[in-house]
Amino acid sequence: MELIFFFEVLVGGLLAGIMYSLVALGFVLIYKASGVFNFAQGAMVFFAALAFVSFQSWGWPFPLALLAALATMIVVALATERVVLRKLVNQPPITLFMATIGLTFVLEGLAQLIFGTDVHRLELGIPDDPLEIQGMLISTFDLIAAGVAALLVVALGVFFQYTRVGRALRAVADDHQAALSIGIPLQHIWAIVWAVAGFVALVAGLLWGARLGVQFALTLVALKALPVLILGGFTSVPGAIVGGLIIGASEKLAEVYVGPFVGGGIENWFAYVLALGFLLVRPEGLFGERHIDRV
Amino acid sequence: MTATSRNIGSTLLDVRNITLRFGGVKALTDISLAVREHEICSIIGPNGAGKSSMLNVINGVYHPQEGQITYRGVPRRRMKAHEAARQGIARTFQNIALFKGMSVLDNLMTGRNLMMKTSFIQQALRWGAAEREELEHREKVERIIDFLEIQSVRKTPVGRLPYGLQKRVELGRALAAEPSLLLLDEPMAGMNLEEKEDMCRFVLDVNDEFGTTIVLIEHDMGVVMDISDHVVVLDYGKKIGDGAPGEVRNNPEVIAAYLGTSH
Amino acid sequence: MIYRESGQFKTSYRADQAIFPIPQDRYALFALLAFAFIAVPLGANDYWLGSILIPFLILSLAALGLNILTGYCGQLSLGSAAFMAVGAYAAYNFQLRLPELPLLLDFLLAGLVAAAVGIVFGVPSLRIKGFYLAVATLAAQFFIEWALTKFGWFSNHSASGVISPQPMTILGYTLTTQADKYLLVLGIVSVLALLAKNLVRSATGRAWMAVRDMDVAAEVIGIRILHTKLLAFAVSSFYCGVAGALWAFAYLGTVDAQAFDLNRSFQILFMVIIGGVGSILGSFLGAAFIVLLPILLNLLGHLFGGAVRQDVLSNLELITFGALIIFFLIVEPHGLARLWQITKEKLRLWPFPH
Amino acid sequence: MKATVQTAGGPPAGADTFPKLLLMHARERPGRPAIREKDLGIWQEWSWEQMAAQVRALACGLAAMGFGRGDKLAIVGDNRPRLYWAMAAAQTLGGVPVPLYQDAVAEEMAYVLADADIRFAVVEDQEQVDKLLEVKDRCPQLEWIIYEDPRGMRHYRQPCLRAYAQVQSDGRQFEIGQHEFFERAVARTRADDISVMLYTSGTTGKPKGVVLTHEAFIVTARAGVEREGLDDRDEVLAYLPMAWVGDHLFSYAQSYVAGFCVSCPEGASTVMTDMREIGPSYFFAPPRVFENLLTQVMIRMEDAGAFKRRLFHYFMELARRVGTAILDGRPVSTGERLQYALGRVLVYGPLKNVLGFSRIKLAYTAGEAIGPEIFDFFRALGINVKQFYGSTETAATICVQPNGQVRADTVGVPAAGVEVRIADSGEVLVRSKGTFHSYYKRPDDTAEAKDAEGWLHTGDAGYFDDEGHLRIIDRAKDVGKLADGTLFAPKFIENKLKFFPFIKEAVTFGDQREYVAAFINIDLEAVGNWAEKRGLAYSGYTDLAAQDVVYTLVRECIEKVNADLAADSRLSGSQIKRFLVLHKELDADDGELTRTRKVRRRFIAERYATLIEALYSARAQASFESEVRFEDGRSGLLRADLKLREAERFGVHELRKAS
Repeated sequence: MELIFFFEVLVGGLLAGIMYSLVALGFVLIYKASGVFNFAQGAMVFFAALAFVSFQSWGWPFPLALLAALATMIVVALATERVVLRKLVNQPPITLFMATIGLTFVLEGLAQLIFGTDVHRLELGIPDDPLEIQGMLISTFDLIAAGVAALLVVALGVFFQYTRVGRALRAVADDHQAALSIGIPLQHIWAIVWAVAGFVALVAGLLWGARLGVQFALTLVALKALPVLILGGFTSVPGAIVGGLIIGASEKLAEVYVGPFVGGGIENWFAYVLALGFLLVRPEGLFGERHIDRV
Repeated sequence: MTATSRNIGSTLLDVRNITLRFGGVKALTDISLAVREHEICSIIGPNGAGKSSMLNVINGVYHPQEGQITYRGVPRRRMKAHEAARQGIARTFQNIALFKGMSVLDNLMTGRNLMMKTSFIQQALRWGAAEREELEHREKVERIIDFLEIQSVRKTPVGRLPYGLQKRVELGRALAAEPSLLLLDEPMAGMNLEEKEDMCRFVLDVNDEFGTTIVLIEHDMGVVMDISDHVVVLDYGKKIGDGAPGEVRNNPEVIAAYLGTSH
Repeated sequence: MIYRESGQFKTSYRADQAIFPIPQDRYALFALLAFAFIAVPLGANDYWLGSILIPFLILSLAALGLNILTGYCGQLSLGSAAFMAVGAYAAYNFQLRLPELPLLLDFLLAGLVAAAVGIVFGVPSLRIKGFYLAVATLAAQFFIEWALTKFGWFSNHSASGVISPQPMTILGYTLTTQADKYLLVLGIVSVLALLAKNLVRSATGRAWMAVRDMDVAAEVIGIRILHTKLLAFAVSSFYCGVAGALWAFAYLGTVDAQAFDLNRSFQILFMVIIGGVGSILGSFLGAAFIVLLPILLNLLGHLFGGAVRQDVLSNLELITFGALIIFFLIVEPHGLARLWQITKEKLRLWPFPH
Repeated sequence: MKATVQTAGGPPAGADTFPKLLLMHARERPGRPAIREKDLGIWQEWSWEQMAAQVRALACGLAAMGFGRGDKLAIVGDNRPRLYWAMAAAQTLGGVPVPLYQDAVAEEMAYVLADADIRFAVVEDQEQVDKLLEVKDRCPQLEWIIYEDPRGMRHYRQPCLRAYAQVQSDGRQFEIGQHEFFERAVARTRADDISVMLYTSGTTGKPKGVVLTHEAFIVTARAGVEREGLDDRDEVLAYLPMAWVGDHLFSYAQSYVAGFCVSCPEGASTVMTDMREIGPSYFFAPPRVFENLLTQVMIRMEDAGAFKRRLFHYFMELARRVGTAILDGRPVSTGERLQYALGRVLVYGPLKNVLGFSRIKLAYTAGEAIGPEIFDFFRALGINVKQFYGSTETAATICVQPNGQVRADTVGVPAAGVEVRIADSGEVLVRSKGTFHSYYKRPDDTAEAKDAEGWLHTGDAGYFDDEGHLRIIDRAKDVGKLADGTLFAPKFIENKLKFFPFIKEAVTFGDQREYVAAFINIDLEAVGNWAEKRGLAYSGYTDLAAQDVVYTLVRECIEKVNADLAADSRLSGSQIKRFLVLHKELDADDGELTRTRKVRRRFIAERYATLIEALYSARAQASFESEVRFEDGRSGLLRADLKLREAERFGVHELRKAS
């Protein structure tokens, strides 16, 4: 019984971790391609979900609302590239990071200005009945969410591996100068990457929104994704997945097994402390490369 | 001003059988060399021969897996770069590594940080000893500014200086620490003829006026043969020549490996 | 133009390295201080003192603290509000549990406690850099916020972790009016700003900047990296801690840990960015900007009467805020301090352009 | 003994030599600054008392080395306090300081060292030591070389070398056994002792050593101090060559007489910054310095924004109208006065500040004619720039412009104690206590220059105008006649040409010729800027100078000068007919200019004879081959093709019609 409970918690945590991974994936995409630490990823998730539910509440059918939300995110991505990133090219990374914090504010304000501040329920038509597997109770929703996430990762993998744009993106990630010198327009790449990140945000927004309701608190999800990034490395897609799983699982386990001793509420910081402790042992992250200072 | 007029002393730095690996790659293989006090020793070799790695080993940035370094007769165990600085080893870098956000004066003052003894609380209050210390070191730094003839830019942020001057400032920062061993990584790279001549003069003057022992990496053979007392040749991480400039120049292995390949 | 420097020459290093080597700057600063210490408390009303000037000064202090860490030492931190919280709660507990200690000593000790906590959370900076470190500082933010709420001892077991310090008493005199509190805050901020200025132009400050600009080179010239970074964390946290104590004691009076949440950290970070990274003056300019902006926006909202709904207004404020930050980063990434510096240079060279 | 009239502020009668003045100041104003040097980042300062101690140590040290009465001490280097001290030290011992031009090449130095029988030399640094060592075997009298800066001197083993600091410390030792050696030496100095020997730059022939007494310089300096009300609170910047009489008068003699402080800049590259920092109250500069300043102001203003530029030009226009009038105390309307006051806040004050002129009470210019535009520009700003006229032989001063009577084209009225008359030949003759003692070892030349009645023949041609102001037209011997007998004053024309910012140097020919022709050197900076604005590409001086548009530009300047000359009936016939723009800049290193940048007319005429002949032919093209010396000492052959062009000349009648 004890063991089954443990596994129940573990699997629940892993599945929740997948959701973190989804958000972290958005960070990684942008960081890889443009070196920008996009703090606005959480705001993008919020923006996407809010756009979708608003379209739905206007009576639009699901597919149309989905397409419209995707289109909205692409517009946001293009506008960001044009208005913010292009002007900040060649600035130090920290400046770009600050700019994305500014962007966070703009997106949050804009989303609520356009779509209102009410909390929306988001119904995706996915059943949330507990499913019993080997004596463990597991949420169907979480399983399906995990499936979607897996699909997304595969789709991204295919996109990066087999499309021209994807290969260009990888080239940019490896070496900006080289990419430029073979004639890949950096600005296009940035726009595309941000659009793809917008798409990822939309998926994450739908899943998280369905779970928590579409509300301002969604933006905080992004904060949960940050320890995942530390753990997995800022530039590694597999790192984001594995990091998410580890964070999700250990967080849940800690909450259940450690929480009661310190009065609960540790999920707010546990992931960070875990990631931090991990970093002290392995500063380059799970999948990062060991960095040698060349002097 | 030939080498003979200077008083070259006993061995200052003794490097024995150093091997340095990065992962599986051997950057240096079984290198030994000795630098005597007050001499100018040049390390030459084709690109990727391991010259910069050698300097990094000497001043403790890299830690060799095998071998022994003896400085001033004291064998050294694994040591941090800042400890090497404390022992009197200073250096400049191949790609200028100045503190871009600071003025020339502050860069040089930073070179003397090692010698500043007052606590940060005294410095915050800028009381008595802290201020006195600051002013004393300022004067020392001004002498270096004078020596390197960079008076007109002393308060200019280093980022705004032309390349040649930046190199000079970097030399100044190293000198500010009053080192006994100065490591110069391609001090004349990318300079025009006039700047090179100036830099050569400064290197010789430093060696001469302050008696500083100098180990330098340089590609310009003319310069190397002119100013060195002693030349070490590396190729693919191995030492293939060591001796007076004339000897090295006539060493067939060196000619084959270095001078033979067109650079 | 107003600078007439011809004939001002330095015959000693002491004069050449004065804080304000140009006499005009010195006079202007004295005038400003006289105005702030004498004219303001006499002339300003309680709204100005209590709702604008006091928070402005306290936030300037916090921004100064962050600027030491981020601007001078190059270590990005997203947890400065947490160190303010430490300072606030520590000062409260010193006052509560050791009532015989004088108030200023409470503040000093609170700062030291914050510094100690800062050192603990600064340790990872040896191994990790840049954004990794920034994220790590979030751990401090969340952990401290949680700990202060979770453990009742910190707030003397008050409901929901709220602390309400006793009125401030210095040498038997109780500070009651806003003007009293203002003068206390102004005094503390002035002294700490002077100390910070001294520090950044001394060997310590140069070591910080060296680590910021080129850490490998810094180590090679003998600077101990960890020691230097930890000192920056400690000093920075000390400033934030004192600011936090003042926030609780002189500004709000009653405060809970949520007053020092992530948004406060961001607010302070913005002050540094907009004011100027690596500038003491910038910390003040940035704080003034961030404190005054919402007031200005509100005023504008009122100008349009009831035409704009409150929630729309708050969203507009959010957008304006974000947009302004982006605007600043694009137009002048070095902030208001750089603008001031450029203006000053222009005035010194007037009528020449450069 | 003559009775000297004592005036307030002046030194007592007893202090009639420089060493005595030094001791007097050390006594009367021991703590006041005497000399400053920007060194190691700050202004190192010596008070009169400290300076006296330094001079004392050096004088004793020199005495210990055997320096004595009548010995010559060469001084070579930039303006440095220690070199100025060497002057006083030599004078104390009854010796004669001989400052040399520090940028002279070894050859030139060898001549002066030998000619002046130099026994001791005090030099600035290794560079000068090297030069002296190079020629030492040709100067048998030279025994000791004392160097100030020990940098790089570590391995010099020559026995004749001694460090300045060493000499001073030896001096302090030496004095221990010799009670009040210094005071006794100072007391022995006499007003009619030789105080200094200054070598003329040698516009013609070899340089001559001009021997001057203490009295000559002190009388002249005191006249200036009293005339202009200078005192010990004044500040000057010593930046002109020490070998030049102007520097000796302003940075040495007048400082010793009035007791004011002299500041030495850090180096040649920092003079502008140092000038700004010091903000001298009393300033002396030859016209070319003012000209360079004006050019720089204009160029820097070009880069300013539209608003600032308009503001600047508006107020400069106003200043040109009323500024000089206000300065001279002439009536100006209240409205314009108010505007000028506004201009002072917005433009004049800040401009003076950035140039370092904020505290100027008085500025002098001399040595050459100054362009009226340049002169008016600075006066309009409210800077009291005045011209004076003098020469090495007269301790620098003959005529000075009194306040309120300042004009660009005269050199003022005779200074106090100076008699001036114009000889029948038109040459200016001078008699005063300030005139020189003799040319060293040249009795014939001395007799030729200074007649039995004590009248000095200046060699300049000039005349007094209706207001009693002296006007100088040219060197008397250079004034020639065209073949048809028309008066031809080359320098007068050349100066008019050089007043154009585009023209840096001009040499005119015409003596015994059909017409006047000219060589032109363009100003690379000004013309370069002008060309850049027009998108004109050029690779360097030679290329730029040969461009047709540049020829047109130069022609326009020449024609303006021609129009000017046409207005003067005596000179109207000497308008320029043909000209060429030289392919290289005239250079002191090539012997074409003197070290003070005066044209060596005869040398140029010889060297460029082929080009001159071409100017007096109908050819439109000429080529010239010359040997050039490169900086590293090598030489090579340079061939250039030059274009020859004509300029329009105006008849007096045409001009009347035109105007």
